[in-house]
Amino acid sequence: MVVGDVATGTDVLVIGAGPGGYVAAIRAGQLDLDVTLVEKDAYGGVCLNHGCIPSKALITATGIAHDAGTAEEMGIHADPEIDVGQMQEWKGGVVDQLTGGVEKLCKANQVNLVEGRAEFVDENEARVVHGGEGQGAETIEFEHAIVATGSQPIQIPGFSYGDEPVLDSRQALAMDDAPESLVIVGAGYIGMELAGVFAKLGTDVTVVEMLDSVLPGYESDLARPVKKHAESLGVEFHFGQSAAGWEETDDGIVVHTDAAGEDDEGLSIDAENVLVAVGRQPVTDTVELTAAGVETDDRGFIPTDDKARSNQEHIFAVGDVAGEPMLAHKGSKEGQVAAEVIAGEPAALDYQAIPAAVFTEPEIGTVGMTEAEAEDAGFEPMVGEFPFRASGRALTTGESDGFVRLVADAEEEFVLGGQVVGPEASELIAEIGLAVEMGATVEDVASTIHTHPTLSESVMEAAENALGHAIHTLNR
Amino acid sequence: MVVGDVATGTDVLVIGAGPGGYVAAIRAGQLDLDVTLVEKDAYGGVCLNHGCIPSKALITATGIAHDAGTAEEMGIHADPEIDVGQMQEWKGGVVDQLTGGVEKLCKANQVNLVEGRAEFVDENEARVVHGGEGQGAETIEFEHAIVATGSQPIQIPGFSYGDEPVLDSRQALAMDDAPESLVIVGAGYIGMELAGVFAKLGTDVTVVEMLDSVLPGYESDLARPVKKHAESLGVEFHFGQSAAGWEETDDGIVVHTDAAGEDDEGLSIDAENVLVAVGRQPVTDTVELTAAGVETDDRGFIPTDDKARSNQEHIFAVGDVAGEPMLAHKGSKEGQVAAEVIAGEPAALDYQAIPAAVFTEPEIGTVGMTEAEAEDAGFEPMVGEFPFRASGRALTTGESDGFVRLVADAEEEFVLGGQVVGPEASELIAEIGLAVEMGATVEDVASTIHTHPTLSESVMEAAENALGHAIHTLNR
Amino acid sequence: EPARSSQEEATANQQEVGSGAETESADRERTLAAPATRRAAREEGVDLNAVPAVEQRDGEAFVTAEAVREYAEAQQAAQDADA
Ligand SMILES: Cc1cc2nc3c(=O)[nH]c(=O)nc-3n(C[C@H](O)[C@H](O)[C@H](O)COP(=O)(O)OP(=O)(O)OC[C@H]3O[C@@H](n4cnc5c(N)ncnc54)[C@H](O)[C@@H]3O)c2cc1C
Ligand SMILES: Cc1cc2nc3c(=O)[nH]c(=O)nc-3n(C[C@H](O)[C@H](O)[C@H](O)COP(=O)(O)OP(=O)(O)OC[C@H]3O[C@@H](n4cnc5c(N)ncnc54)[C@H](O)[C@@H]3O)c2cc1C
Repeated sequence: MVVGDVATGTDVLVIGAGPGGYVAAIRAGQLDLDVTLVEKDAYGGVCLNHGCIPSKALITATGIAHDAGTAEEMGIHADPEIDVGQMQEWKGGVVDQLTGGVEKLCKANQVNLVEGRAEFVDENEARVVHGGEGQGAETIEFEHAIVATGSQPIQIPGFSYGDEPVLDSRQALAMDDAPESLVIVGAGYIGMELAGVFAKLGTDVTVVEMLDSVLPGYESDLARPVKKHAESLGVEFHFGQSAAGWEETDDGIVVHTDAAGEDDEGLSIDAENVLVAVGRQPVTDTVELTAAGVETDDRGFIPTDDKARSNQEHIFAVGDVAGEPMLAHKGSKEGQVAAEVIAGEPAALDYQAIPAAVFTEPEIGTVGMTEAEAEDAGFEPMVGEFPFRASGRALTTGESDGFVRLVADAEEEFVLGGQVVGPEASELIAEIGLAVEMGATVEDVASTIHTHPTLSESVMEAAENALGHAIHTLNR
Repeated sequence: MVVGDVATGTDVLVIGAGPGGYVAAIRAGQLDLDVTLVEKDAYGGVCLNHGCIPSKALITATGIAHDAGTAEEMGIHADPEIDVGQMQEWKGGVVDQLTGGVEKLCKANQVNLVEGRAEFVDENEARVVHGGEGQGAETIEFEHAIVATGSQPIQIPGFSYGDEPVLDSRQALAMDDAPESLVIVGAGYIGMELAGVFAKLGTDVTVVEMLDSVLPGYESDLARPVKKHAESLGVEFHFGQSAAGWEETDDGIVVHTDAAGEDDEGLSIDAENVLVAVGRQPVTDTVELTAAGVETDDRGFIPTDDKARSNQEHIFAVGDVAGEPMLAHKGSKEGQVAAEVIAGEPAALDYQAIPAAVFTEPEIGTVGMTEAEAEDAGFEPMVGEFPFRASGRALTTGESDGFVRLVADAEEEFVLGGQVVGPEASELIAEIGLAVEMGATVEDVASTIHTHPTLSESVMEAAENALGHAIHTLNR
Repeated sequence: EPARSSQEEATANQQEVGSGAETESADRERTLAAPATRRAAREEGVDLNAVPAVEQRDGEAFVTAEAVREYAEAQQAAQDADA
């Protein structure tokens, strides 16, 4: 029996409860808009359930074990055993706490929560399709909609995520046992973060990358320490190789690759599993965009303006579905702005910089412009650097690989960006980000007293180095 | 035989090579001044040799072992053994690397290094007394002098640091074996940092504090999580008790205390050692200040103006000897300013805020005004808070005690200060410090995109909370 | 709170430089300025509270280093004209 369609109305319909959608919904609720948030799977989206949070939980936990197991020099003798199932349970608890929190926060901000898949019927109406048979559909009339349907892993020919030995990042992050051996296809940030996790769980990891380095897109001096450290964990790299297919063998699988170079040869690598992490693509096939007249670009993203509006004035798109960089905090900012614009506030996406972090060992954090980007943008950049090996705090943690770099305009001296590779890089870029947004100069950063002994002193010293008078490094 | 006195001249004589003095000397060298730095013991002063660096090294190392040993919930099973002697060796290596670095940096910046004790002969002359017999003295004529003689632990009646069971922080930080049991007199930051170290080394720690809480001087909601965590490590506290004396017993010592309250009774606590950490006092008895006409205040500090000048126009004082807060980075700032003023630069001690960190578990970090201080200064403060238990990053590290608080002016909304207790608090205050110095408003901080998932997002959320629209916590 | 109150020395210098100057002084009680701006004010010998604010930051006058330099130049020009 089909239950008859129910029709309701809402000021703002938000589709998808990831960090783009749920933040939009909460902000809309705070601004006294009548808001309905529809989610088909789990509150928190990819980020909380299968991305940022699970990966960081496993990175930290395996890091704690690994650090203690490799600190003999510090006088620490330990041989930690990891119960991967138990680690997964703990991780699950963290995820539950956060997704439960999202649900509570939505309710506390008067967001109407609807479970199901929303698809547009026309420009002002959507249908919510509930899972399961005979559940009928609910129709929602909306004044404004915010599409926050996120992204999904790209699947490459020859590797179907439906096949058991083939994993996407979500499946890899949910394994109750570490495989003996793992081929990772793609040395982007997801591949590299997981390479570290599995290597620390004792898995033999081989990374296959089409291009010629890890973390393509990051400057080579940032990527280099990450590769070096992964190698020290036993990770093997093959560059200029693209994964072509896999077959079962007697005791696992073999992954075949094609060489990019004419003279090179393809490889055949034995493993228990293969993780494909070659990038993500927008999710738009769940939502019937065309029914609402919303256009996408040739990569499937919904193009938006600086108010997060799609080509349809009253329909917004935020988060991964709205384009690069596909990062949670970018989506959350867009979500806030979309809600504020709908509420008539003078909001816009007028930020200077979106920071990004890679939670490898060492971590990478970047915000704003690199030196090359500053040049391309017409600046004459001045650069200051400070190596962590000269940082007292870094030495006391035993992690002193890497450096802080600040890029500024040589003439006016305002900070244009920063790049950090090293301990807590993900946190250190917060201050640099504020400097960029505030139009702070390197002198402002250099003059701000920083606590001793901290890693953040290195930001100050990089600023002083740009000015030619760092204390703890030579000023060349 | 006494070798005849040698006389040299210098633009700038710096006395003491701690973070106040060596930074002053390096900056003076960078400014092309002829500078002579005299140090009687070890380059780097208390901070590098016996304070900041050794304590942070041991805090981090014991933390690595302890974290791994208590992470069963995360699926990590380890029972780390700590070889304290080996840990000390590692710590020594870190110290050597840094003090060696200081020496190199001084030389690279054309600083003349002189080993010995400097004492003033008159207003423009000092004598350097070398250790050992018959070594003679060198006389240095100076245009300007910078006194950076630092501080030393206060000794209390009944406890002489010369007696073996009685330790000052320097001795405690150098122990090759952890005592079975330890009484710590004083629950200030040094006492509490060391309580954590020894508790994690397996020592039975008892803390005796005259006042009624740990970390007097910090707000109670910052101190409370530190006390709670120490208790969870087995540390016992006795408040309202002051240490009166100690005696040897058959198998160690017994420490006697006097109760502050009339109705309370004193205690007798058995232990192997007693660490006295009740505060520090300026070192001026090494340097013959009166010969140079330099005055001190009733606590022995050298009063200085906003150029770091003493009552003598051409003699400066920086670091601990120049007064509270006795923190390395305060001394370094003063050292820089003194050198710049001497070089004729328009420098002054015009900072808004000196940050401070306590490296306990959880850490505390503060910068600028507390709410009460803001009120006292005539502001009507607005406050925003964010608890780490709502932070995804904090949960993924297993450390989610504590919070970030921002204090701002309610009318103009600029950030006046911040207090953090929780993971990486010492690093998180860097951004808040920059906000304070830049005159940033809570909206500036709230609008700056922060990387997900990081602890620094909590600073942004605290700013949003101050504005009444945090996303991840309720806005009450 | 040095940056938000008048800097005595800077004020003294400014009175010297600016005596008889026609450049308008903003004469505020409190000014927000970044560290580099404070240094620029010392360098130019001007009182931050006298520099016309180029921006209001949520109501609070916010002075930039550039404004400090412009103000100093104007003061100098006025003084030169007087002389
Ligand atoms: C392994 C991994 C690690 C990552 N680590 C980080 C990191 O450290 N930092 C970072 O910033 N980013 C990280 N990311 C990226 C981050 O997860 C995404 O940028 C973020 O989740 C995007 O948020 P979103 O709201 O756009 O979409 P999503 O989080 O993808 O959420 C979209 C939601 O919409 C729902 N949905 C889709 N269609 C419909 C429909 N028609 N009706 C109802 N619901 C629908 C989905 O079920 C989903 O819950 C990581 C990603 C992965 C895979
Ligand atoms: C256990 C402990 C932990 C600490 N942790 C921190 C922390 O985490 N962060 C922080 O900011 N601060 C910390 N401190 C405080 C910090 O060590 C001091 O603030 C800092 O060392 C002060 O620097 P200074 O240059 O003024 O003096 P000092 O570092 O004390 O150096 C003075 C130097 O002068 C030399 N000297 C003295 N008289 C003469 C003379 N007549 N001739 C020649 N040389 C002379 C001494 O030998 C010494 O080397 C800690 C202190 C201790 C004890």
